[in-house]
Amino acid sequence: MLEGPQLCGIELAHPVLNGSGTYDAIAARRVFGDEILDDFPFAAFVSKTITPQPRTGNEPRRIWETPAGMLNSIGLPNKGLEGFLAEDLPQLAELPVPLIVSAMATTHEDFGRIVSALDAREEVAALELNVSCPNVHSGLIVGEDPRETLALLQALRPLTAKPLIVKLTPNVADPAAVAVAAEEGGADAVSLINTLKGSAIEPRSGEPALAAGHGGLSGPAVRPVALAQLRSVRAAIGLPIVGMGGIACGADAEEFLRAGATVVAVGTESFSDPKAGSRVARELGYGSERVAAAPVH
Amino acid sequence: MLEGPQLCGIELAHPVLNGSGTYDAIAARRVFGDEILDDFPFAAFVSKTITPQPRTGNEPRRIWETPAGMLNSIGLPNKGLEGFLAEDLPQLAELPVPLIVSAMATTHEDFGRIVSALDAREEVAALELNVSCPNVHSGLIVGEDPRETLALLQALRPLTAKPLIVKLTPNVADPAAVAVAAEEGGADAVSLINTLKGSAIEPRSGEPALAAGHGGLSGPAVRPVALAQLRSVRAAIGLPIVGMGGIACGADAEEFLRAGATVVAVGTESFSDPKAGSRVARELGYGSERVAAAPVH
Amino acid sequence: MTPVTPTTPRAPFGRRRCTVGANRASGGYRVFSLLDREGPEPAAGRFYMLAAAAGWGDRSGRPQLPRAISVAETGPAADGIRLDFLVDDVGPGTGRLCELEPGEEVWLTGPLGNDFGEPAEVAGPGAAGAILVGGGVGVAPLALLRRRFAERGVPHRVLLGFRDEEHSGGLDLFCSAAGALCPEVRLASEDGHAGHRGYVTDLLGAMLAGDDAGSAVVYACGPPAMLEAVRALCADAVVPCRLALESPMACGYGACFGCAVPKPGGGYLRLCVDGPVLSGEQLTAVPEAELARA
Amino acid sequence: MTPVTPTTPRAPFGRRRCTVGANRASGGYRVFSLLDREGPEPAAGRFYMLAAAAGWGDRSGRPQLPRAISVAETGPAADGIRLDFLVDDVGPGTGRLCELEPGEEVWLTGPLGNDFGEPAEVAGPGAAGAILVGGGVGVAPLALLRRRFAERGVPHRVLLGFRDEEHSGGLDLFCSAAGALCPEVRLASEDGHAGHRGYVTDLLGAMLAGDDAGSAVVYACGPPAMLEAVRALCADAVVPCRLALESPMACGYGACFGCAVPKPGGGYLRLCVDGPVLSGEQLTAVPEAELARA
Ligand SMILES: Cc1cc2nc3c(=O)[nH]c(=O)nc-3n(C[C@H](O)[C@H](O)[C@H](O)COP(=O)(O)OP(=O)(O)OC[C@H]3O[C@@H](n4cnc5c(N)ncnc54)[C@H](O)[C@@H]3O)c2cc1C
Ligand SMILES: Cc1cc2nc3c(=O)[nH]c(=O)nc-3n(C[C@H](O)[C@H](O)[C@H](O)COP(=O)(O)OP(=O)(O)OC[C@H]3O[C@@H](n4cnc5c(N)ncnc54)[C@H](O)[C@@H]3O)c2cc1C
Ligand SMILES: Cc1cc2nc3c(=O)[nH]c(=O)nc-3n(C[C@H](O)[C@H](O)[C@H](O)COP(=O)(O)O)c2cc1C
Ligand SMILES: Cc1cc2nc3c(=O)[nH]c(=O)nc-3n(C[C@H](O)[C@H](O)[C@H](O)COP(=O)(O)O)c2cc1C
Ligand code: FES
Ligand code: FES
Repeated sequence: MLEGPQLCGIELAHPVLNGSGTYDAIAARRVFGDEILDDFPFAAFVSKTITPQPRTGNEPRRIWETPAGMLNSIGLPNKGLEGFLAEDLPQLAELPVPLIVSAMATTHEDFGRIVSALDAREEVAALELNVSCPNVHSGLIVGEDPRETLALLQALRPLTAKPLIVKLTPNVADPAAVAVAAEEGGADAVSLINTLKGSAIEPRSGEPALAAGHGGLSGPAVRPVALAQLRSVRAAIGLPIVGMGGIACGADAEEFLRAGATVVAVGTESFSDPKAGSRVARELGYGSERVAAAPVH
Repeated sequence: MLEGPQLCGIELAHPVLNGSGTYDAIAARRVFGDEILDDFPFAAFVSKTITPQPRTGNEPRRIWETPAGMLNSIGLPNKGLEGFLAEDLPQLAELPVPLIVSAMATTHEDFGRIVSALDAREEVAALELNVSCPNVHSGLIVGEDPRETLALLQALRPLTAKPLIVKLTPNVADPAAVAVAAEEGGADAVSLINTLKGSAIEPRSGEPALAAGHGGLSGPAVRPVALAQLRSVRAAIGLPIVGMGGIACGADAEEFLRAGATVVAVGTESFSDPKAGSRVARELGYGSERVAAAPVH
Repeated sequence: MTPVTPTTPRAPFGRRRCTVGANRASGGYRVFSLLDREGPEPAAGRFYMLAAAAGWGDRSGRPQLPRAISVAETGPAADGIRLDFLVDDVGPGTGRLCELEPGEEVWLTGPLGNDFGEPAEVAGPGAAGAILVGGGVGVAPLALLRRRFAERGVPHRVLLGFRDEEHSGGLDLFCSAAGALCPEVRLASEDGHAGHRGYVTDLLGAMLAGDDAGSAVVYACGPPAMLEAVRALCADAVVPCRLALESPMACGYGACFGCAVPKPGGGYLRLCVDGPVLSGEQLTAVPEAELARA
Repeated sequence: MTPVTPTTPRAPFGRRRCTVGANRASGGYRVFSLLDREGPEPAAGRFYMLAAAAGWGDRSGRPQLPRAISVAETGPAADGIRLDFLVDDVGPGTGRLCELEPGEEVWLTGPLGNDFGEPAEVAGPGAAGAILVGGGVGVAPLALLRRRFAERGVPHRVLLGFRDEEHSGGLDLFCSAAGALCPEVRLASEDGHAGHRGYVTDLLGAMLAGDDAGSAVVYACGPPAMLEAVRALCADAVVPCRLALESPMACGYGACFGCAVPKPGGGYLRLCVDGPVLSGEQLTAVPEAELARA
């Protein structure tokens, strides 16, 4: 049995986290009961992205299956900062693993409010900044522009001593340039990849399958893109990296670790296997004797 | 039986072309004989990308299978402009369909030489400009930068009256901006998508599977990305669009046509089915009564 | 923790491998059985996420995600319980499930979601009986509900509708051991091949109009158009109804937020955890087919 | 057109569906047969691109592309010809092919590539005979070559090597109808479970050293390390050799340029159209395993 890694000083039992927005630990506990506390699939829990104000999310249809993957346009439904702090945080604090809270806002001020509020809560081990959103002032997608990313980090870094993990968007020509900006701005780690921009047409209507017209592509289909971006980001920065994108088994995770990820995260695969996180960790040799890391499909 | 479409004034029997570099009609004729002339799979033939000087291509390993797709780092092996004109063009001229020659160069001058040389050959119906390459002067990838794309078109447009099709790279945040630049520069059409940058790790060695370290992702896995970029490009320009990326059957092609493609191209699927082009056209209702366009796998 | 919606008994945590017992035709549909060694006996209305352990997907890359299927019947088995599923082949996932062979293995998670509930739970002690209304493959969860009501002596009538012969099946799930259709079952078919020619909601409308509807509770499952008609009829007749809906589900346990169904007040329910069975008041209208049948 | 490499008779244009006749174990490998109604009789060394018509791929999204497999034997069949393939399960594609059931359908393209050629074609009329050297699953194309030589009275000897029992198979393809191993076959195994303990190239080395090699032509197929040893031995002994190589192939007909093998002068061959059988002089060294065996 191998010893767990560290992420920004946070001790982990194994190197497998969840991708933000792909696991609702509170709902899972309602469905499966406290069994999930004894056998929690992830070494740290990453919350759904929260925003300053509550959001109901996008109109359905929100998901669509694609070759070896899926599209989603969920639209970040969440209770907003206040609701999260009041209702969700106490429940997430009951989880047996460190909590990483994912946050997004469209102005430095709003983002700052969230960071400061979370900084004050010792239940929160680290913050993940979801920068796949526009800056309402510049109109630019923060994560698509190194300058925007640097400016955001410079605004947020002074507000907390907790680790700041920047979640990179893959929809750019040069993710490494954004990662370098995050490092310059004082980020403690980066995570990648978020979903690829994708679309599909419903065969009968001939109209976009998702009500939003397009969505984010995830699942095994995107793994090669994730690995390419991981390699170029790894070559560009020294920070720890949370690698994700299409990981379905230990062998897949091994590819990310070999390509330079410090730890990995599992997203879409958890939909098929609620314990995918533990399985991937086990196939990597954690929590039990190392097993042949072949896909368990 | 439906009537064929037009592409930049070129009459086509049906709306299915090949993706550049995914079909060597000369080799196929050697392998399958003149049968391919009687039953040619594509309504127009797009050549492998040619360059000013001969290229041997990249060191193997060049291809790697991925979830619902494949990576390639072929490296544009070709005989160079002179060799192409002397050896390949006469053979390609024997094909029963219009010929579109794909070309790439790293300076305006070299690109201009190719365009002028092809302009002089009436066997050539149109040119496809592969702009997924750096401009040696600026160092920027032409197809990743609207200004570079505009400048290239302004340099090449005066050199020929033949249709110029700009092959867009998908590895950008905003493909529509590049498409708009191509339109401004006088392009007659755009084609998309080229391959997504991707990588994979060989499980035993832990090293990159491709000798080049990374390659281009193609096949069904990329279809949602292609459709999203097609929709945003369609919304931004009025030019005809050659849509491609993971088309394996008529139903897939229909998605591209519904999303705004003028015609489509089949690449990777031809590796599994040398007549994929004809099958897709048939499933779309061309060349025979329309059949249920379900994947024939 | 936030109050628990009645989804007990809880599903074992994670997916488990179950062996296919049998797979037979049932009209235009298939009925296959899985042997579940670990799970609790499911209540009617609950569902499972299913994926064949081998050959789930092909060159098209689909199916990739598991598919949500309601339990249609259940009973004791050698070494666990038997779960029967009624499936209509409308695409790659249900297509693969329909061709499962005995001995094959299936990944199963569940039972998930809530259940229909008894009339008393739904409408209080005054509730006299139940009217079950099913359409197409939506008759599945009503088969288990009917048997449970029969066993518990809950007065009930059953109305089942089908588009045509091809889109009919599952009737055998409403038959006595002897094979005779249970007397409380009445049929409707759009092509008139069985029972009343027309919609099953014609039968419900008549029933609710007739004073004999009394203080019944209506339980319905079927295509969105049918469910919406049921919802509207019950709203007019001020009869409480429980509707088993469908929406696209990637996970079935609240993880993906894909199964959103609009709430009257605005915002969305997650059908997998807040449903799949909703009361009429939880909807302004039954959303259009997210999983339109072929 | 450019000069045609001897790849005639040509393959019918496109892929075609063939039915699986039988599938049996052959040592650690499998031998399955396909009924080909349209294709010509293939010469030894040529290959086909194969993909199961159903269940090609799963949730992992692989296999996606067809797989290149050499023809190991062929013969007349009811209504076409029978093609036998010897397959080693090293991954998802060969794994699926190994489990093909009689009656299943397979997409097939071919015969593709060139063939071994007869000694006279390779080394001129002076060539006296042939030495066939096979290793592991690479014995496959040599089985057909041996029979053709036997039928045409080409003097030949056969040397077959295997790593161990598990990685051995296909010997039955070198047996008489009575089931006895053909007398001209000699074996070597690294674990000594059969024949000479050691490498098959030990046997070849001794043979080439002994003057009885005469003006033979060596035909070899097997793992890269074995082929490289054969190439070097033949180069030293100035004996012409024909080596059947492997490289990663997406298409098999010259479309993808994935199967590149370095040429001595620089540049690359496309193994699928310029090979898979190459003469010793066409290589400076046999490239390392592109498809390393598990
Ligand atoms: C709670 C619940 C219980 C259910 N119970 C049953 C049951 O008991 N029996 C039963 O037969 N079904 C049941 N269903 C429906 C079943 O889950 C769907 O029919 C199934 O998921 C369809 O999957 P598929 O792969 O067969 O077809 P898909 O092709 O996935 O879906 C069929 C339809 O969905 C749409 N669709 C979704 N994704 C795609 C895509 N990527 N490409 C093309 N079309 C797509 C299309 O409109 C298509 O016509 C239930 C659903 C839910 C939510
Ligand atoms: C001309 C020719 C003739 C052949 N004849 C025969 C024959 O007669 N019998 C026979 O058994 N084989 C034969 N082969 C070899 C056979 O084609 C390969 O073993 C097969 O393609 C492997 O596919 P797979 O899916 O089983 O395994 P893969 O996993 O695709 O490949 C097995 C090995 O290839 C590498 N590899 C390639 N892609 C991947 C990937 N995406 N992920 C992981 N590993 C990968 C790895 O090193 C792995 O160990 C022949 C090959 C050629 C070129
Ligand atoms: C349904 C769904 C919802 C997601 N929501 C979020 C989110 O709220 N915030 C975020 O940063 N990423 C979100 N993601 C992206 C994932 O965290 C992850 O980056 C991506 O899915 C790639 O990993 P995977 O292929 O393993 O799913 C979401 C992905 C999916 C599929
Ligand atoms: C092996 C291979 C070689 C390719 N070579 C070229 C090329 O020379 N020029 C080019 O513009 N695109 C090239 N492409 C990209 C294809 O033309 C096409 O844009 C891409 O593969 C997406 O389509 P597909 O998914 O149908 O293959 C190549 C693709 C593959 C798989
Ligand atoms: S199906 Fe995933 S949240 Fe309901
Ligand atoms: S395998 Fe495609 S060119 Fe040789």
